Amino acid sequence: MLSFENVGLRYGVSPETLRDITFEIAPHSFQFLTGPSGAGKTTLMRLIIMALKPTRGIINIFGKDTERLNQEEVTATRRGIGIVFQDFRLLDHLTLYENVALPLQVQGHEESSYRAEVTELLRWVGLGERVTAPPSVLSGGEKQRAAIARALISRPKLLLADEPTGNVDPTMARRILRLFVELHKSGTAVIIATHDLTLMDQYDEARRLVLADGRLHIFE
Amino acid sequence: MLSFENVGLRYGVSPETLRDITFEIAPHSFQFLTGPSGAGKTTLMRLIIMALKPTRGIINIFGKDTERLNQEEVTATRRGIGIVFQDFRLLDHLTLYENVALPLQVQGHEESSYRAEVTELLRWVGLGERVTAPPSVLSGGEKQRAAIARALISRPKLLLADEPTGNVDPTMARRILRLFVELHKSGTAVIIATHDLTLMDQYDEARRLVLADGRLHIFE
Amino acid sequence: MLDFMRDLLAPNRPRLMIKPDSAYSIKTPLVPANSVAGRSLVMVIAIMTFLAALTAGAATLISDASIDWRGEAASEASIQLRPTKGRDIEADLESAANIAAKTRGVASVKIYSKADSEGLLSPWLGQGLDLQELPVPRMIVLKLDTKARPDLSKLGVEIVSAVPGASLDDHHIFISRLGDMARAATMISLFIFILVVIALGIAVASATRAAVATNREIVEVLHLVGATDRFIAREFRRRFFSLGLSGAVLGGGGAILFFAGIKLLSNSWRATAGGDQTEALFGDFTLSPTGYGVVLLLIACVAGLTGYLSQQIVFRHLQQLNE
Amino acid sequence: MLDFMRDLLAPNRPRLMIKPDSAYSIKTPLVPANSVAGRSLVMVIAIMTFLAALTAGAATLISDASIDWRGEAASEASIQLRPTKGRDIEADLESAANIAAKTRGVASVKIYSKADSEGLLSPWLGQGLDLQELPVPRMIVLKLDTKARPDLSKLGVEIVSAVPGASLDDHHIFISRLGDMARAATMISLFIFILVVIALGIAVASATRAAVATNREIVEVLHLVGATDRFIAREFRRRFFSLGLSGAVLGGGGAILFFAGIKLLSNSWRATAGGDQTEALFGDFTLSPTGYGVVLLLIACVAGLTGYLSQQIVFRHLQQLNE
Ligand SMILES: Nc1ncnc2c1ncn2[C@@H]1O[C@H](COP(=O)(O)OP(=O)(O)OP(=O)(O)O)[C@@H](O)[C@H]1O
Ligand SMILES: Nc1ncnc2c1ncn2[C@@H]1O[C@H](COP(=O)(O)OP(=O)(O)OP(=O)(O)O)[C@@H](O)[C@H]1O
Ligand SMILES: [Mg+2]
Ligand SMILES: [Mg+2]
Repeated sequence: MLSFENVGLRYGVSPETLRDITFEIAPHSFQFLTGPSGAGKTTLMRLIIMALKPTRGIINIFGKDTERLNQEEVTATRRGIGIVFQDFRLLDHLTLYENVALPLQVQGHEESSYRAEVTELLRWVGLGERVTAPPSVLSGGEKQRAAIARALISRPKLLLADEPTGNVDPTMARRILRLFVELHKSGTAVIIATHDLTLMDQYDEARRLVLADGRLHIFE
Repeated sequence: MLSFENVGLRYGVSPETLRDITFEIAPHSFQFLTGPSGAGKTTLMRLIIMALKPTRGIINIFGKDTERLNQEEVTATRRGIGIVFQDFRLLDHLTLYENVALPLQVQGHEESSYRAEVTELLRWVGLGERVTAPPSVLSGGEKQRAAIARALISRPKLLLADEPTGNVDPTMARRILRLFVELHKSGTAVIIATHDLTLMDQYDEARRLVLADGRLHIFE
Repeated sequence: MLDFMRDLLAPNRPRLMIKPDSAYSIKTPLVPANSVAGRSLVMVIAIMTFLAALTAGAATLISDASIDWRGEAASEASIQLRPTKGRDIEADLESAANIAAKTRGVASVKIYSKADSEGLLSPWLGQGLDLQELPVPRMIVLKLDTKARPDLSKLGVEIVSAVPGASLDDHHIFISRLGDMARAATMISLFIFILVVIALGIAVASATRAAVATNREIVEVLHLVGATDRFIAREFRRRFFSLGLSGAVLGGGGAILFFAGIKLLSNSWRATAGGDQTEALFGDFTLSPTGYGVVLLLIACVAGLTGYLSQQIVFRHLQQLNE
Repeated sequence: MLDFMRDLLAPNRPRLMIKPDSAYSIKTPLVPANSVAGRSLVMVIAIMTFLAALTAGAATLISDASIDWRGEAASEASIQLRPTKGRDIEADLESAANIAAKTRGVASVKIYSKADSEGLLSPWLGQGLDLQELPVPRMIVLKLDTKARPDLSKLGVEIVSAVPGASLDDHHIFISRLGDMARAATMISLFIFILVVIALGIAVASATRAAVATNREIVEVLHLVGATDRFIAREFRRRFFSLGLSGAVLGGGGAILFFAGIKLLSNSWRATAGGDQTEALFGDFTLSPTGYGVVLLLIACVAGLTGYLSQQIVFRHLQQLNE
């Protein structure tokens, strides 16, 4: 459902951040993306959601070449992807509830059709008491969990999570991993960028994609 | 050098986030502050740098009651504290170099007196090549390391680091911990808020302060 | 509800504990309603609209006043009769007045008596002068129907042929001078109005740009969570249209209140000499329906402009994000 | 250099690899120089200063013009002599003119000939009238020294006692009417200027507030890394003063250019009737030194205001942070 072919990316005039990246993500698969800080994990995810265009190479997503998508198709494709940003990117003027409901709201769904789901998901990530709080008053971990909830709410075909447990305690991290695994089992392809070795050890069945020096190494 | 006496903190009308917190930080000491997400670690640090006033109780810092400090004394006290924010708080319109130099610049030091130090510190945290980059183009881990460099540059008497390794790889985390330990050995009191058990295990001599349910438990 | 989650949640948290659905709902607009930049935009728009409405009002006042002046002058003509030896001037006056009265488009005819005519001359000849012996010219004043002006040149010929020594003055020199003056005044006020409208446009554009810039993060997030460009632009247009409308109504309404206030004040001024002068210049400061129309049009345009600009700015930003 | 770091760094990274110190340095101002909000603030300030300078200029133009009108009227007086049976009017004129010429403060004396006087009357009596037989009053026009005006009432008495039938007209009714009118015009333009200045103040204040709001994060960070309130407020004042100055210079300069342009244009207009009228009303559109002074003062005030406001807003924000 997602494939990179000889993808290279260069920011401005600096040397290539990503070089000859070639890999495939199968539907219903689960993988960790790891590598040292600054290796290009976030960059890779930005390529997948088309927030960034590759300098060279071909990215195919849901069977389509991203280069050839028009604007509507880009939006449609994005609606199939859930993403947890490393820096959360919650909207401070909305409540937590509204933030999490955002992907469904912008798709034009009726609020009554997702209200229960949103509150339940927030409860599951431990934010049941903070539903009406604005993100600005949340702790780091709480923001992170809200960001996770927002990525899950639209039941994406592909989930990208960028360092989703960097700000939560190990118990909560396990709980979140369990959520991702269940999501994966229910049919979603999952890519989790993380530095957390303990986390990765908790789910051995996952593929590991390791970025280093701009190249990708895959451990099945 | 720092003591809390029966400190309580309540945000708005919610139940107390911190309750009857009493502890002391000795000069030249090293402690990890831990606890589940949302326990109040960041809140505790904000109390220490006086970004927040306690609802009750007494906070003594560098021998002075924070309640009684006037504005100049607050500033003077802050200059003795270095802080790594959980969300970095780098200024996007400044270069990395300027960001790290900021605490010295606002103290009115001559630039020539710290230029070498700033660049060397940036090199030490692995950002030697990015000195003139603005923070907005950095990866998560790079931002975190820049925030650490900014906290260290003024050789504070007390260092507060809020989740300083949440976005870096284990190797870099070890390197950063080594930096903190060396700083501690050279005379600084260090408080590191973290969820990272692996990190804490790497330095057994540290005290552990554990926040849970608003109360503080101390393990020497 | 994600199906697997039901199981995960089930054991320790019974379904009943969940708050009723209606407890939470989406109320906040996606583009923040009450930011500092938004309020500042409203203030800037209000002020610029106020000033533009003021100049527009002043322009219509001046042009209305000049129409008054010209209208007054144009609705009159006069026949002058110089006394000639051997003719009965009173009879000549009568016959000239008769000819004029019969002409279509002449509304009324008034013969000035000898005393009236002397009164008109006295400022120029000095008060104490004994005019009895002077052959003072006599006047007939014609009020004209402004909607169906008579053919004055034809009337002039008729009168001269019937009454030698008579002449018809249709004030055309005076009217054309007044016309030039009024045109100049109207042009100047129109010019200033255009200047202010240009300034308004620039100010609104740059304040809108600044207010949109503070929401750039929101654009990006909406974009990445799957909102279409059209959806985002529409949210912005709607929000900024309402900001523009508040500002424009505030400013335009302020201007209308201002004119109302000035009218009240001018009523109390009227007693003073200065007040008289200004009233002579500007009429009684009553904004005409045209004036109100212009102010209302201005309000609509400013609100529309703000909405349109914000949409364009957001679209351009989205295009940059897309490439 | 933190001492322990030297050791840590030492083995694999020799000291020589470090770039020369001067390669990096602090260049960026702590308050961002070129933000969208900043540029928008400059535009708003420029526009408001332009409009304020325009009204100030117009106010000085009008008051200058009215001083001209009044000055012209006040620098003249006239002696009127009505022909009386049995007196030689030419001799009377001579003696009245002599008395006037000898008076201190009368700069020049001109006797209007009979033809001149008839010319003055003809528009009122009709062109073809034969005035030979009429006892047309005669005039002497006195140019007065405006700096040392003569005592006209004394002069009047002298002339009347020497020449019966003469009267001195010092135009004081006309002057006082003109004075009322000029005062009214000046008051109106001053009033509008004040209105625009108030609008300017509000616009600058709210745009400054918005621009400061976008930098709130910076205030907080500076505060927490140990900057004093004074330091932060000074940085903001300095930055916003320069923003205000750019805006004010842009706007004020624009207004000065505008007046220069209008003057050029008015020179080419002068041929047309409309141009004549406007020139009669407003002089030749030359901004007086006072006008330029007001514009310059305005520029300084606006820049100062922007700096002051930003400092106050930041101070208030800091106070909130402190408590
Ligand atoms: N917009 C940008 N312009 C220039 N360079 C950039 C930009 N964004 C990222 N980079 C650089 O590209 C490299 C890879 O960044 P990226 O964010 O992908 O790293 P990462 O693997 O996510 O690291 P981390 O684990 O620290 O988050 C970094 O060196 C970063 O400085
Ligand atoms: N400004 C605020 N207003 C109201 N509540 C707040 C505010 N800031 C924090 N809180 C709440 O106080 C609690 C403690 O927050 P704090 O940020 O101190 O947690 P933390 O221990 O740092 O958590 P984490 O590990 O997730 O960063 C959280 O539940 C948070 O939602
Ligand atoms: Mg990253
Ligand atoms: Mg925290």
